[in-house]
Amino acid sequence: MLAMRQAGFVLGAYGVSLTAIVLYTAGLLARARRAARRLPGEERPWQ
Amino acid sequence: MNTTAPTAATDNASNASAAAPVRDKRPTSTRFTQVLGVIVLAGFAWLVVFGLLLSPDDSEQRSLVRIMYVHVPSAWLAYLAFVVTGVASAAYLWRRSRNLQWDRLAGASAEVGILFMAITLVTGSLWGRPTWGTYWTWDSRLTTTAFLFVTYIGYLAVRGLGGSHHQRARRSAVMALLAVLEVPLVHFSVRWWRPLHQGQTVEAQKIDGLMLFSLFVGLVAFTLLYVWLVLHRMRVALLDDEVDDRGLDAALAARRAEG
Amino acid sequence: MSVKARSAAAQAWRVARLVAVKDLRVEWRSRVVLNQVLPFAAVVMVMFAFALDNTDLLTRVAPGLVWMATIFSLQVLVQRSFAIETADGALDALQVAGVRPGGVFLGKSLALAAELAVLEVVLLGAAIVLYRTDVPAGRLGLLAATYLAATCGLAFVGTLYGGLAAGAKGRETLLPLLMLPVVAPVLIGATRATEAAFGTNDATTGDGWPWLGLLALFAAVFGTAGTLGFGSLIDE
Amino acid sequence: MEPVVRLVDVVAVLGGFPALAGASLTVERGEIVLLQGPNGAGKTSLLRLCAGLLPVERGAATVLGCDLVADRTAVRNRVGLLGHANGLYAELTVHDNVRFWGATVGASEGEVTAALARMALDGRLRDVAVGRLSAGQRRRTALACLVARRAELWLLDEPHAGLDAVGRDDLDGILRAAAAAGATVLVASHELERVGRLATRVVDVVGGQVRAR
Repeated sequence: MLAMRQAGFVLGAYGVSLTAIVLYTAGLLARARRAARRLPGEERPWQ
Repeated sequence: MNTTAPTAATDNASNASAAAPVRDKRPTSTRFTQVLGVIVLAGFAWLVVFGLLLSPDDSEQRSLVRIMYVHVPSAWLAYLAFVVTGVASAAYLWRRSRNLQWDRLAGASAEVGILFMAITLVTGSLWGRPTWGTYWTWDSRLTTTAFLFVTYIGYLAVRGLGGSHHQRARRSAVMALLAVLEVPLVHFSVRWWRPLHQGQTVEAQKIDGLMLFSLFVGLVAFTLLYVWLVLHRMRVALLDDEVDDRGLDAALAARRAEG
Repeated sequence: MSVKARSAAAQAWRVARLVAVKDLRVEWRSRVVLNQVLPFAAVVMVMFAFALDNTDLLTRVAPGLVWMATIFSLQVLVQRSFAIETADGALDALQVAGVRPGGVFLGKSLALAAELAVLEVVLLGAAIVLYRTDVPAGRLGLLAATYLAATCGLAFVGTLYGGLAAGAKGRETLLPLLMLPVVAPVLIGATRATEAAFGTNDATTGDGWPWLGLLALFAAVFGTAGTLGFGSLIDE
Repeated sequence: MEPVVRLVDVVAVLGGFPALAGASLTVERGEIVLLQGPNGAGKTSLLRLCAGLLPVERGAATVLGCDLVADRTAVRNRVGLLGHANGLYAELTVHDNVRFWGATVGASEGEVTAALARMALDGRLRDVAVGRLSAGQRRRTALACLVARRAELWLLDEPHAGLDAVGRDDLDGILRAAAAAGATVLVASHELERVGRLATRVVDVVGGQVRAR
C-alpha cells in the first residue's frame, strides 16, 4: 500500500492526469455535438 | 464565420434531432471507437487499481514508482504525437492532391500531444519533488521537453490564425516542419549545455514482472487513448470545416440576394 | 545546377540585394534603430545590473546578459522591419510584383543582420564598461566568428517568424511566443562561445569552438528553411 | 485570341464572408473596363483576385493565360495593382520608391525617369520623402510605380481618391496611353462621368456578382 509520506504526490499525479484527460474528452465531445447540431442530415464519411 | 446562417441551421437541427437522437448525441462515434473506448476505460481502470493499490513499492523509489505508470506512457505518446504531426504535415505538402485530412491529422495529433505532454510535465514534477527534492531541474531531457511543449502551443496558435482551410493547412504544415528542425537543435544544445543526467526513471532499475506488465498496460492504454482522441478530434475538425462550408453556402445565397 | 535553377538563384539574389538596400536606406533615413533600439538595448543592460547588484556576479554572467539584451532587441528590430512593409501595404505589393519570396527573405535577413551587428558592437562595449568584461586579444577570432554565426542565425529566425506574424495581420503578440523557443539554441551556444572568448569562468578557447559549430549549423538550417518556406508563410 | 481576364462563376472568401459570390467576367486585350457599384459589392475583392492575392474558392479564373486555381502566383509580376494602400515606403523619396518598384521587374533608370515625368513628379517632389506628401501626391507616386513596372494588366481601385484636378487629368492620360500600348485596364471607381468617357465598357458589381449593362 501507499506509504503515507508520498501518498500526496502519487494521488496528485493520478488525479491531475485523469482530470486533464476527462476534461479534454468532455470538451471534445461537446464540440462534436455543437458542430453536429449545425449540420443536420450531413453525410459523415465514418458512418 | 457562420454568423449569417444561424437561424435556419438551428431550426433544422431541432427537427432532425428528434428523428435521429443518437446520431447527434454522439456524432463522432462509430462502433470501432466505442469498442476502443471500452478497452481504454478498462486499461485505465487497471492502471489506477494497480498503480494505487496493488503495485509493490520499489526498493529505491518506494511508492513513487507508481507515478511512472502514468508518466512514462504519456511521455512516449506525446513524442509519438509530435512525430505524427510532422509526418502528416510533410504528407500534406508532398501530395499534389493537398488532402485536408492530413492537415486535420496533424492538428489533432498536436493537440493531443500537448495534453499528454502537460501530463508528462506535471507528473514528472510531482515525482521529482520527493525524489530530487525539487519540482524542476535543468536536465537536458526536461528542458527539451519544456521547449517542445511551448513550440507546439505556438503551432496551435498559428493554426488558429484564420484564412481558408488550405491556407491554414499550408501555413501550419510549414510551421510543423520548422518545429521538426528546431527540436533536434534545441535537444543537442541543451545536452551539451547540461551533460550530466540525473538518475532517471524506472527503465534503468530492477523492476519485477508485474510492474513491467503494468507499465506495458499503461503504454497500451495511452496508445489506444491517443488513437481514440485523435480520431474524434479529426472528425470534429471535419465537422467544423463542414460547418464553415455550410455557412458559406448560406452566406452565398444571402449575398446573391443583395443585388 | 541546371540553367533554369541558376537563373532562379541569380534572380533571388538580385531581389535580396534590392530589398536589403531598401531596408537599410529606410533605416538610414528614419534612424529608428539608432535613436530608439540602441538606447533600449543599453537600458536593458543597465537594468540587468540593477537586478543582480553584484559586480563579480555581473562579470561572470556578462556573456549571457549581452545575448539576452540582443535577443530582446531582436524582437523590436523584427517588429520594425515588418512594420515598414505593412504600414502601407508594401508586403501585398511585393507579392503582386511577383518578387521571389526567397529573395525577400534573404534581403530582409541581410538588413536585419547588419542592424544587429551594429547593436552587438554597442552592447559589447557596454559590457566592457559596465560589467568589467575583458576581451583577450588572442581570442578575438573566436569572438568574431561567434558573432557572425549567431547574428546570421538570429536574423534568419527573426525574419522567418516576423514574416509569419506580419502576414497574419495584427498578431504581433504571436511573435515572441513563436520566436523565443526557437532562438534558445542561439542563446545557449552564443553565450558559451562568448564565455570562451572572454575567458569567463576560466573557459578556454577549446570550449568555444564546438559551440561555434552549433551556431553555424543553426544559421545554415534556418537560412535554407526560410528561403524555401517564406512564401508559404507570408502568403495569405 | 485568349481574353486577358476570364472569370467563370468565381466564389472568393474573405474572413468567412463570400466577397465574390459567383462572379463572371471576360475582358479582352486593350479594354478599359469600369467596375461600378456600391461599397462592399466586391469590387476590391475582384481586383485582388485578378492580382492573385485572393484565392479562388470555387469556379474558374484565368488571367493573362495563367490558371489562378492551379497557381495564383504565376500571374503576379505581370499585373499591377493599385489598391486602397499605395504600397509605398514613407521614409523613402518619390524617386527611391519608383526606382525600387521598377527594379522588381528590372526597369532601367531611364524608364524610372520617364515614369516620374509622366506623373509630373520629376520636379521639386522627386527627392521628397513620401511620408511628407499629400494623399494625392502619394497616389501619383503609386501610379508612377505602376508605370515603371510595365504591367500588362492594370487593376486600379479608386485611383482618383485624393487626386486633385491635375492629377485626375494625368490619370486619364495614363489610362489612355496604357490601353493604347496594349495594356488592359480594370478600374473600380465612383467617378462615373470621368472614367465613363474613357471606358470601353461599364459593368455593375452587385452582391459579389458582375452584371453587364
